[in-house]
Amino acid sequence: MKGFLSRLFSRTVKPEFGTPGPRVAGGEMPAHLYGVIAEFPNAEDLLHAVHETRKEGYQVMEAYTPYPIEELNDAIGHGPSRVPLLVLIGGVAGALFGFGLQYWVCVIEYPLNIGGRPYNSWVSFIPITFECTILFAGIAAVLGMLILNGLPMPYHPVFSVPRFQLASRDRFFLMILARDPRFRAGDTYRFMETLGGSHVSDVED
Amino acid sequence: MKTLDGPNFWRSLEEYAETPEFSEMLGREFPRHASEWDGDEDGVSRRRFLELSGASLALAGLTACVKQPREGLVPYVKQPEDVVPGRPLFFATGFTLSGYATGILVESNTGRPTKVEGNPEHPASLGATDVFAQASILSIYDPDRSQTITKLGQIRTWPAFAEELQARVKTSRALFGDGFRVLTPTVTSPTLAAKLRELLGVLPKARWHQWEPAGRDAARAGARLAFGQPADVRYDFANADVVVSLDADPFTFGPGSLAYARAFARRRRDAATGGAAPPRYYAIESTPSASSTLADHRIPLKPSELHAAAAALLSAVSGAAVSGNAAPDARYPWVAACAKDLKAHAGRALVIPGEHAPAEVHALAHLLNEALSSFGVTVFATDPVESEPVDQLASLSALVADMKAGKVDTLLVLGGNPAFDAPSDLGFVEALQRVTFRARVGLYDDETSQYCQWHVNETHELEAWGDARAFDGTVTILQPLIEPLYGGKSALEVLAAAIGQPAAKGLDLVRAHWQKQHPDGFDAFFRKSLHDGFVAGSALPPKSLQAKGTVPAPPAVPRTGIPGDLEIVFRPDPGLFDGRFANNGWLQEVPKPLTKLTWDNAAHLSAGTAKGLGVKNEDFVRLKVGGATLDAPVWILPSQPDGVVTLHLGHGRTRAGRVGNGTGVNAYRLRAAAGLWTAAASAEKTAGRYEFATSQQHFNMEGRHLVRTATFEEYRRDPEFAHRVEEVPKISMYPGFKYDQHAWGLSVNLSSCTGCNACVVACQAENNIPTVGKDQVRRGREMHWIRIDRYYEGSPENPAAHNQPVMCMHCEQAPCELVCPVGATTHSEEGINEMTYNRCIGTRYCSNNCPYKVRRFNFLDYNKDKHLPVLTLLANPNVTVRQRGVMEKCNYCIQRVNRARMDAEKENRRVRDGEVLTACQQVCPTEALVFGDLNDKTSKVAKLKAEQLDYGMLVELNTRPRTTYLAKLTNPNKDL
Amino acid sequence: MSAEADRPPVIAPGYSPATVTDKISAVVLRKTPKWWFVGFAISFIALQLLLISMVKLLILGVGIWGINIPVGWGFAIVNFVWWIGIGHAGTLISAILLLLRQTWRTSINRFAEAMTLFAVAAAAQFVLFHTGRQWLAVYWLFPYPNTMGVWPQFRSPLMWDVFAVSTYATISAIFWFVGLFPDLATLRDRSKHWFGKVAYGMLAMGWRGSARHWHNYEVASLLLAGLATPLVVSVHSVVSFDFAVGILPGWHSTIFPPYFVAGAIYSGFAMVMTLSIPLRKVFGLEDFITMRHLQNMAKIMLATGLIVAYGYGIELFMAWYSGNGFETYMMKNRIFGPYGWIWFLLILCNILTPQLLWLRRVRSSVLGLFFISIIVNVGMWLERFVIIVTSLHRDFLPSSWDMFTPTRWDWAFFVGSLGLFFSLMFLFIRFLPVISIFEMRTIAKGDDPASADTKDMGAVP
Amino acid sequence: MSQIFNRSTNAIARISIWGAVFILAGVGWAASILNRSAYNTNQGVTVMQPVPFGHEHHVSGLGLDCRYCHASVEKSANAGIPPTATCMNCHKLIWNESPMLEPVRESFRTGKPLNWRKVYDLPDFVYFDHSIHVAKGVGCVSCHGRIDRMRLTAQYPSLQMEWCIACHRNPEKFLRPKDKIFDLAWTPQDQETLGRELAKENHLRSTIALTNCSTCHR
Repeated sequence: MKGFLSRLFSRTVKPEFGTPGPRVAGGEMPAHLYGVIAEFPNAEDLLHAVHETRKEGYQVMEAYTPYPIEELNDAIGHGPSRVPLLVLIGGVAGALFGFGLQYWVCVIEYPLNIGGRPYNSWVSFIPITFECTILFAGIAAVLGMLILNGLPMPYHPVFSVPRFQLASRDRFFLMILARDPRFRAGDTYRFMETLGGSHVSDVED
Repeated sequence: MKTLDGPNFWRSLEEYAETPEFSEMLGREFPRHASEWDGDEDGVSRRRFLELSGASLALAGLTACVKQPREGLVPYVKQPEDVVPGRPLFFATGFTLSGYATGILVESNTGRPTKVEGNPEHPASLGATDVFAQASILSIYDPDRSQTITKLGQIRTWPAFAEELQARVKTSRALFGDGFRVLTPTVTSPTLAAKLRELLGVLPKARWHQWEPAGRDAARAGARLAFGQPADVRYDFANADVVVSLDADPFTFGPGSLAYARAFARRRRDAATGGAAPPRYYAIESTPSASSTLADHRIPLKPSELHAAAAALLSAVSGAAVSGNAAPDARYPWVAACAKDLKAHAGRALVIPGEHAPAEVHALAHLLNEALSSFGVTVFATDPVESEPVDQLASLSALVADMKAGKVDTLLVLGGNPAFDAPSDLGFVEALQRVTFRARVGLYDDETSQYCQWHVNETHELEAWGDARAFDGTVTILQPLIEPLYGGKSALEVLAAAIGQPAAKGLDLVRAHWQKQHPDGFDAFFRKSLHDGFVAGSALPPKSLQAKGTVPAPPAVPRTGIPGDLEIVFRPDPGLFDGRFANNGWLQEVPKPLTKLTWDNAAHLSAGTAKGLGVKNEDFVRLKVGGATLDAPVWILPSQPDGVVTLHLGHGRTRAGRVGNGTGVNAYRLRAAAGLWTAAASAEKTAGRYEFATSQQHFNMEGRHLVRTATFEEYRRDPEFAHRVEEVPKISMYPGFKYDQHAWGLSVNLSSCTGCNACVVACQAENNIPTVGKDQVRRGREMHWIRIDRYYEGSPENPAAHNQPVMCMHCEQAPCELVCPVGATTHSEEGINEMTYNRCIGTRYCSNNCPYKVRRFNFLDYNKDKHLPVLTLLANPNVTVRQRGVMEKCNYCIQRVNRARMDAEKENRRVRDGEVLTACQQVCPTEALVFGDLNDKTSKVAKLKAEQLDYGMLVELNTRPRTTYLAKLTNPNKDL
Repeated sequence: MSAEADRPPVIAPGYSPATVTDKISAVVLRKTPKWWFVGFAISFIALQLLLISMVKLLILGVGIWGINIPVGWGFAIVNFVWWIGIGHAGTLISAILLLLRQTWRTSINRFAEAMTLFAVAAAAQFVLFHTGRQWLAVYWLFPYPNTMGVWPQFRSPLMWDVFAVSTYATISAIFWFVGLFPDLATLRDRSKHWFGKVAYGMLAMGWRGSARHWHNYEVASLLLAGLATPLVVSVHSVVSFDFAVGILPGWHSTIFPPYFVAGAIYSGFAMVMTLSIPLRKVFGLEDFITMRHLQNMAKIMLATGLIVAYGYGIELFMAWYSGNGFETYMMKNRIFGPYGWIWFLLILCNILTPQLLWLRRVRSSVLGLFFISIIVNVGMWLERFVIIVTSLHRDFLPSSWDMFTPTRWDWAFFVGSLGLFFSLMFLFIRFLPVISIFEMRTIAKGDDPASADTKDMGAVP
Repeated sequence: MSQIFNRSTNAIARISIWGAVFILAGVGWAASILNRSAYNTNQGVTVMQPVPFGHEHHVSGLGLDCRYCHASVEKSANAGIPPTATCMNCHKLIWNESPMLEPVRESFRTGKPLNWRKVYDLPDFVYFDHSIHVAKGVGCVSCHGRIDRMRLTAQYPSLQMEWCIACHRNPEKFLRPKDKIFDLAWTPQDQETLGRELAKENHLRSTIALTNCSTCHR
């Protein structure tokens, strides 16, 4: 709960959950620096750049693309998504709720003789049980996706990058975060320039 | 249901063969269009709608949260001992129709009469009543009843009238009452008669005239012809093995009909359970009657042939030469067989002349009964029941003549409505206007009152003291159930005023009269008579009279001379009678027997006649009788004799009230003195179409085994015949429920049901069922919880008719309950299919899924009229008045069941058999409906359901109905 | 591949992610065209008619309709089933075709889903308003602990309906909104006006299109698709239970669930066709919604249409084969009874006309497809009328048979529901991208036209 | 591209989303409270009457039996409100000057009934029957509380359906011996066993039967 609240009111923007927590960064790094970003013309270049960066030993980075690229997630070293787990939990909860409600009402709380059918007409309870399962699972899927993606987050440092709006058009970006233990302000900037990307720039926090 | 090759049932000629007419008729139903937007039938005009539209949405949201204002609680100041708040009281009194009384018990809830029941002790009721008695409760509260005394439309006080009346009496005294006349309907009331005679004593030359539009002149004249003296006859069907009706309607019309129906039905019941031989009933009639649905043989005849047929029958029975030839009349092949049957049962036979048959036919009937030595066994002659048996037509004609001649200066009209129902050619209304002082005592400010300077608003029967005789002469003392709602005076009190006792109260007058008869121990006598509902031993003793004299000559049948002319037959309306009940919504809406028409009367024709005239249902025919013409819409009626058109009297009122004005056509316009019940008429098709509202749209049984019939012979041969038609699933997916307390059920005997509708109206009264009006009936939204389905079987010219009362079947595996999303209809542990109005949200799914379609829905706010304070008084306090948007249906009178169970439990016992009577059962003259506990093996209903005749409708659907039917048995003559 | 060759592409050559993005977002961001106001005005007037009718209904009761005993359900339920059916195409396209990796869906799924939402809205109001006491139905139909201590009756198909429809509405809404995320972000980044930025920005919730975003996003949408697929099947099955669970001849039939679902998809695609044809015209999106899409949809219609035909056939066969007198009569009455002409009309619209789609010439004629789609819509409405009204108006006891005649208020509600649907539709096409931009980017990826068509374009099932 | 939103909006966004959830839950909770509140049910609300009749004084004080005034409680659905005459039996003699009782005397003089206001006002579609409850061993106190301690009469229970069926589901919790029905002060030693015995001996109907709709609604 405490973690939740702190997240809720945190002034500084943390990346999505699941990324490694902040480490002790190099002293000479300016506190307000969030990361260094570079722009790429297409997915292939971006992927290549990511591999390079990983080879270089960087861990905490983010790639921005106009459309999903399957390989990217593994390349960048993010684990598998935890959405499916949440969906499973939601579904099971829904099923239990759906049938439980009907059984409790029709057998325990207020048994009534309805057209001579038994109190526990489980056959008739199936459709509602099913619908509840779907409903809960679906909601779990969306909320899970939002939470795991750390949304809503209308403000994010990367939005200050002038060319970033092209990320939702046809440009590809890679950003190494300042929190990365290997991060050294000057070096990283220079390293980025070697990746073949254009418009390398610091991202202020 | 494997095969559907049942008997070929059908219900109207259109479908007998799916003719173009039929498809055309359905086509007609199609463009039927609603007009809610304009027009007021749903009570909201364009303007009102706009007013309301703003509020409405908010309203809809808030209905649930609005806090009800706190109700008041008003105790008595001094409470009468016998009153226990919350428990009804029953008072014995009488209901009179054209003079004759039926004993009734009226339920009174804290001073409000709310329901009429039959008086089981009373010979004319035996616990049953007819539709009219049931509906009379509504008339008390009718807001259209006249509520003040008026003179030329100006409101006057009672003293003012009394003074003027006495002044008239004083002045005419000088002339020994010359020119002073009183006009009444048929009078059987001893007190009223005495008062009239008292008046005539004061005014020797004054005269008392009587006029009853549906009167019994023919019967009186017939009796004179046969016995040479005035006499009445009454019948005992219990002893009758063979019954021949000469155009009679013994079980649904006339003073004794309830008792007759009961006796006849009992005979059939006994026969079915292996008792005595079943009675046989030949219905020879000029127009189909409700009784004839019980007939074993229906023989349609033109009214003009009735006499000849009767004569032929007589000659065949007695061998007496009739009108020249003793040879059996070739025109009536059935006579021989019928006569043989009669002779075979001489001494156990009975011939009944119809109330509307000509006098000569009555005489013939008496002679037949004489020849069959039925007198003293099945027929009893007595002195006339009426106080003053006169030829009322003559009486009225004389009055009119005198009025025309200016010999009448004072006319007191006590009840009746002659301006509307007098023979059209007498010119009653014109004559009336020549009378200087005209006073009318009546329930309504109606057609007659409009021509009288004085109108005195009459008290309703249930508001006033009085007395009357039943068909057998038994006297009933009528006591009021409630202070006159609109003030008013009874005819008795008006007469008293005329002879100088303006302050006399009805009670005192009645007491005074009976005190004279029973001077000693009067109080005890009077209290007992009131309590019992009749004066013990006041029935008229049978007299041994000899029906002698030669066969009377046939009555002259006037002919129009036009080729292809018709004979017209007038009948009192099954709902409105002679028109007096026109403003009674219940009687307007109750579907008429046989035709199922509501809110209308029609010119009934046989298919052949209709074809001849080139008319279809709902076309107009122009009927001409003498000089008078009338355009009437056509309704084709099977087993109507060819060449006969039947019109029901009583419709077409102009001053009946908001309900009764302008329904149907006024048949009295064609009814001349010469042809009160039948006349020669000509008919031709005229332009225009009419729209009838029938409670049933489609009439073909499609060969489904809904009504199951057999003859007694077949039944004896194959007692299981009723179960040979479908497969009843014995298995169920579900364990089902055990009903180990009570298990309520209902048995309906199709052999007894005459389709008289008493149950329909009784249910309406008991369960606060609203009327919906003609337009809504047309849309198929009538609300009756019981309907009486009617099917025909056999040839379209003269089929057998079957009645089948259908109400909720209380299925143990009810399809309706399963589909209700909010559980508003559930099953009680006593097996009653409960309808919880306050839980219903009105999806109508239950009705869709009900195979019997017995559920009724409040499509609109049909209880608007209940908002009239006076009509709230009518409501049964033990039954919820349903809101708009709520489903409702028969619930086996759950309020009665609960009351009985609670009473029983308070005494720590089970409910006894017969302790719970459903409203329909209680009113049924033929005991066709029996309700009770199926778990109590000794109960009547349990025994009935054990019979082989017992079958359930649509049981192949595995609904397991609690309401089942006893197959219909008939006893036709093999020789026919 | 030869067959592939002569099929029109799912996207016209020469589009890159950039151009796709600009072209589609331009539709939203450019100023409102004249015809939009006209169209919206008309739909909005129809919507007012619905509101007036509702007021009238609340004042007087359902008696203003033509319903009676025995025909307790009339237009209201006919319309309800019709709308719910139409809704199905949306979910089907976005969910099932997604699972089947049918890339051609990408250019139609967005407004198909929107259509689903609005159709469900139009249907849902009938569920409430057809009841006699709407002010109670609105909360008694939901299970919640109340002071009466009573609960809904869960054995009733209507109760199943309540759950199915509300679940369906929720899931479709979620699915639709999720699909919109990246595009909202796109619009946020494209819009010049501050209000646009803020509005779309808020809705986009700060979507950045990071690798993790996309990953969770893909997984979530795939799962949603997986959930929505059985849901969409269940919903119309449940709707069909309203009838199949009843004992009426003409209702009580096991064929109903599959044949209702097929019918739903049938009408749904017809409606998508009806909408997309004018849409691509006025917005000049012929390059994205190509003949390929129209033809694929036509083929699906043909397929589902045949399933429906099979359903009718089975009904006829069972009526004869069961030897059940009630069934037999019901069928006889359905065809030759007073409503027979409607049945023949239904066969004409639903079975005969669509057979034209066998012809390639018809399939490649936009106008032809447009009219056929409309005819099918009408046909499917008639089908529901036949099932509901003709079964009800003559059931077991001939004595209670009666006719149903619609009143002007029946029609008002029908037209009004159309108004509701199209009003929402117009708002949608004005303010949200009618085509999923980011998914279009995936198939327009690579600048060379050839690559546009290299990905598997999927054969129609 | 520049920032559209301020840093703080992140917090605001999250708070508003989670807040919405809590607010909805809160509204639902408030509604259920309001629904059961005295405002809605009139539970415990004293009703002003034309005459400030005090049960406390008449029952505890003078020891009148309930049935002296509510005469039909054992015979009928209605317990019966006493006619003015009943009041006057005593008040002819005592307090016959008291201005407080003037309405009673006036009613007696003029024959115009006293117009009391209903305290226990059930909906019209509920058919409660006093006599059967009394016959089955349900005491006055179960529904009317310690009315003998009420100066002015107030509605003791909520009278909501959940309250009714709570008893109809297990009546044995409330049953008492015949002679203790009208004894408001009496409390049983062992209601458990007593209730079960009484249920048997008074032939109480099964819980199913007692919770059938038609038991109270018609």
